[in-house]
Amino acid sequence: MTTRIGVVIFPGSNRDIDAFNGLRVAGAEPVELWHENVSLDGVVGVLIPGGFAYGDYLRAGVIARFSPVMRSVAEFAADGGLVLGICNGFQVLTEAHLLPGALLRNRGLRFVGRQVAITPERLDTPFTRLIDERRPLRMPVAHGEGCYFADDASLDQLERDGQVLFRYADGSNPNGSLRDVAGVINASGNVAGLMPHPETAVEAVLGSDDGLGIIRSFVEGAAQRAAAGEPALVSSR
Amino acid sequence: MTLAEPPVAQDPREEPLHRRLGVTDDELDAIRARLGGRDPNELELAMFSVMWSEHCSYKSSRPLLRTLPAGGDGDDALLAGPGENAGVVSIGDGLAVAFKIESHNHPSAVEPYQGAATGVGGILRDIFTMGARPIAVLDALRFGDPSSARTRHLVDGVVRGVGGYGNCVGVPTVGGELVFDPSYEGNPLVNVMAIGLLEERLLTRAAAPGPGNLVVLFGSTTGRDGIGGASVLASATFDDDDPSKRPSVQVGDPFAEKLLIEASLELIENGLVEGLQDLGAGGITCATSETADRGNTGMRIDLAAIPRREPGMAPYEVMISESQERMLAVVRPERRDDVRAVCERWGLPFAVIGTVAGDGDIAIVEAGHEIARIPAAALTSDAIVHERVAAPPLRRRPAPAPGIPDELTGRLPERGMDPGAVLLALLGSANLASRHPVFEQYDSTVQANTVAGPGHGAAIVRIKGTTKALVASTDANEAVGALDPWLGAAMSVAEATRNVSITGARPLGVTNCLNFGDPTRPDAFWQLAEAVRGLGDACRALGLPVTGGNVSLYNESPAGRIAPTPEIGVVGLLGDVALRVGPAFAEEGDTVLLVGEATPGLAGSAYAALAGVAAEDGPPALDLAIEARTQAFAREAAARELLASAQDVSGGGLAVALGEAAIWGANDQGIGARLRLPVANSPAVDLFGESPSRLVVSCRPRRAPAVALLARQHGLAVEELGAVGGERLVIELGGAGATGAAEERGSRVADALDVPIRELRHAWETGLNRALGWENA
Amino acid sequence: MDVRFAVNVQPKEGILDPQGRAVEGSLGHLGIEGVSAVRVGRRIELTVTAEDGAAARAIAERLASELLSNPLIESYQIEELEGSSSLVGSAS
Amino acid sequence: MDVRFAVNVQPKEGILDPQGRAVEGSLGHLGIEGVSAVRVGRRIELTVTAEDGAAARAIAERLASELLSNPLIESYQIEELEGSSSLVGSAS
Ligand SMILES: Nc1ncnc2c1ncn2[C@@H]1O[C@H](COP(=O)(O)OP(=O)(O)O)[C@@H](O)[C@H]1O
Ligand SMILES: [Mg+2]
Repeated sequence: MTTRIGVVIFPGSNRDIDAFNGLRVAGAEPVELWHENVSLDGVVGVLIPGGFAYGDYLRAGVIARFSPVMRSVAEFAADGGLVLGICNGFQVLTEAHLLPGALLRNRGLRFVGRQVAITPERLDTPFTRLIDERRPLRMPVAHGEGCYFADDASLDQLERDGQVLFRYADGSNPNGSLRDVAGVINASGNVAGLMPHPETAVEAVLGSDDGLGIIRSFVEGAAQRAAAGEPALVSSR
Repeated sequence: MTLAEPPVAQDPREEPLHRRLGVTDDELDAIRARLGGRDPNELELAMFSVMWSEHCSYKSSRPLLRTLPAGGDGDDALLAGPGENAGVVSIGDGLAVAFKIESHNHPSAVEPYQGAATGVGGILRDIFTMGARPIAVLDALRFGDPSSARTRHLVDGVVRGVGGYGNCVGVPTVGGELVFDPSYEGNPLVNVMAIGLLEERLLTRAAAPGPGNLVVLFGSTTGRDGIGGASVLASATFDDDDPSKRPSVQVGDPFAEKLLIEASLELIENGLVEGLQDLGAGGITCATSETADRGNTGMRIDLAAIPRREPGMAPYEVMISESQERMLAVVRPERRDDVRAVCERWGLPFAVIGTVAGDGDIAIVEAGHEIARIPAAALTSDAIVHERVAAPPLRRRPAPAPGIPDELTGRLPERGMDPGAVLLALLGSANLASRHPVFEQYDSTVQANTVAGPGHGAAIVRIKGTTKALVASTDANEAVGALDPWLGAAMSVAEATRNVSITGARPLGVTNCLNFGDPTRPDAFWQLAEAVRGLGDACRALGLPVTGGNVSLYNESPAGRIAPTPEIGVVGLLGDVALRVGPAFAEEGDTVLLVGEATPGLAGSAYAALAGVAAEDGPPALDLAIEARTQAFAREAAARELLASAQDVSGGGLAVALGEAAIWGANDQGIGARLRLPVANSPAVDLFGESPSRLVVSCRPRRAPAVALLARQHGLAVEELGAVGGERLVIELGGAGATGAAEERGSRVADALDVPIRELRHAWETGLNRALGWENA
Repeated sequence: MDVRFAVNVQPKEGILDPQGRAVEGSLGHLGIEGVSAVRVGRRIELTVTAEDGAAARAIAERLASELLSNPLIESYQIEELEGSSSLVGSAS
Repeated sequence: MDVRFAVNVQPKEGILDPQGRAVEGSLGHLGIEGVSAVRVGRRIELTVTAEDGAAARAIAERLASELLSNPLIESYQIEELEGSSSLVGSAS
């Protein structure tokens, strides 16, 4: 049986196309979760894709947080379900307080679309378990508000607790993110978000398939959880 | 919509209304003739004035455009050609590609961010109106001096606008152009090309068939935006002359556009619409009359049913408003609720604004009274056509720049200048340096199809579920066009198609955007006529249809007229994306070959812009038959998997082509080459000249004989230059042309071009930021 | 003397305000009713050091019109803050 | 009753404000001196229809705190406009 992963569709989502493709390449069956529906349709994992949910005019991700589907996603996460937010999805998760911190406008005040390299900080989470080794992974970024921010004390805490999941590799921080944070994971280890696009970097013909390890980890983690009938969690360090 | 007409009156109050609207006395007579002899009322006159503006009617260019090859010569793959919102070409597997290029020059000059943003929005609507999902955008931009404050303001705003819109709607910007030339100082060019993919069976026409069908408007509400854009309405004040009440700047809402894309495609996929038309220039007037005319029907429009954003709008304002992000659909009465449901799902306002009629007229009704009635054809297919006068300019060549000693410049490198220094200067120049500071502000990867984005030659976008890919390029050679508009246009077609062919793809068709000056001036009209002739000649020689395009005239400012700029967009099909050939050197030891021959003529080249050009020099010649064979060779060599790389010689000449192949080489690590170039003309011409129909290819050494043989079989000259490898680009100059120069050379000058790749890369990567003062950005 | 100003920049009447529309569109999800005519603009606060109040305001004016607003689509308004801050609505 | 409010949202003290810095950076080009401490925020104007002024303000408060600002990085302040508009600094 294939693993059914929900992809949340807000009006204005646009990397849903990439998410569908990435999930399929990783062997999963993507399922559309329309923003106005409360039902998660029995999926075993949720991916919140990139884009400009509701136009993102006010502040990236803020309006999406109040949509019906996000209430269900929050419950799903509280039950230990795996939730991955990419780019705009990451912004939505921070606005919804499912992940710590905030994403500010890029330091350079311009949209940045280019290849970056990110390094996984941990390989023992459901989002990174199938990554071969801790080498820089190449994948695109494409965002205007990706500067990760939290105050110093919070950042210290996140680092201590192993909640920094990805950092931009040396010299490739595209947006001024504090401490080069590219992605974080919540304390209970079942919700993660990152600004770069692993779901796009899943085929060599597109320039890189380094993102596949992340998507496959997520899919497999969700499948295991479904098989076990319970959340596949890692304890925070 | 462009400010398409020349200003008319000193004191608008003293002019009759039609002139204030940009309608000439002759045109008013022609309008009367189409109304059975009666005078148009104010509303009708306003409708005519937008529809008969140059932008909507093509009244000056239509006779010229008829001469272009429009497919049909056995080209059954063309599903929709000029006259439709976009050209559509079949690509097999039941799929088709829709593509078109369009200008938004004048709005971008006024408000660069919104002008460019709405330019992207407009061309995307042309694509999804046909039933195609937009999959790629290319932006071709032209500005004046990059060091001027005004240019910097425009570049910044335009680039942000293209990105702000394209990034949000989720269509990758995969390529384009950025050119600086003094002629654009007062009049920048913003041309945007969009490409869409559709299932052939979903091809949708912008026609209004079936009297009794409903006319539905969905998307944004109608406000006062853009009023005054179409003709000279800005100076026509009707009753109210408070300009603050008539904002003419259109503001784009990419979020609304994204919803419009999804809703429109859903309507089409579910078979809910009989016809679909986007609202662009000319607003509701244009959309209703064009669809009715194409459907051989008419329409009865209920003015009060049109949802508005502001109170107190006059009928003419509603009818010609260019509010963005709106669509017109023709719907069977029984499907009305289904259509409404789709619009509601996407949160889009929906209104039935009228019905299709059988009488051929556009009738506007307000509170039960008919307030306007015009034959649909009079506004569109039967709009006025002007036969303009063309006259070549008296002086066709510019004088040499002051202070440039004529006889020296053509041979500059050997007059004490190191060719390596010239190459560094060219690679670091505003027009040839890397465009990454611009295209990194774009999302070039969304949709997970981008195989080759902006940066290294033509863009390649794969088609999911197939082995195929689309390859696209935009090009225009304004510098040669300024000297010879026929040649400039033909060279533009040659370069754009060549960029596509060298990847291995077969060009499918040509779209174009003709950016020219005031057509009522005979020398400007001559430029347009010559360029259209060049465009047609080149397309015929290459066996390609012109699938559509756009004309932007009156590109003049107090600073002068722009250089003739026929912007060419080409889409090609690559049968197997795995066989694509890139422009970069691949690995150490590969053999480098030059296919094609340099011909004399430096005028119009980047080298000439840098070093000046001898007064008697002209641009290089173009032999279209050789060009066709060169491209056929490139495609065959790619299909037979002979090549490791293929790069064409264009801006900056052979040296720049080699420099780029080296900088981009070995997966962007950079890899050098050690070459020997037999100089046939002079070092300047052979190294930096831009004569067309030349390729730099590389291959594994054992394949070199096959490559050379194939080139000869295509009747092309071919020369083995040397091998890839090392960390420097070394080009030794040999042959007859070099010998003569050597005598004058003296001892100070290097025998060869010899530069570390690291230095080439540095010049190339930092050049644009330096030119624009963006270093610290 | 130092004077602190706020420059409030709003989209002009009649100019489409996609941001305002997006906010209005989202109110339903929040369960908020009765909110209309939302316009989203910018607010720039800055301190001007000048000879006197009039000179300071002249500088703020120039900044507002030349740099902080786009006269084609936006209008602005200058507020003097600091001493006058107690006059504006309650701060949270 | 209808009450028009402005919600002013500013980056909190200590939060990076690259836009503010960009404004400061471009002052030189304009030949403007003596401007400092530039902070760039948002200003949202909106009309609330409610029973009375207090109810209207409560709605504005909720909007401001839940939607229009992010407490982690921004602070807000609500102004009542219209009738109360004479309270804000002089308009240009
Ligand atoms: N405005 C732009 N937007 C996006 N890409 C651009 C832009 N300008 C140039 N490019 C990209 O930069 C590269 C170099 O452009 P150009 O020199 O015109 O290419 P070529 O010589 O292959 O025709 C191409 O890949 C082109 O698509
Ligand atoms: Mg080019």
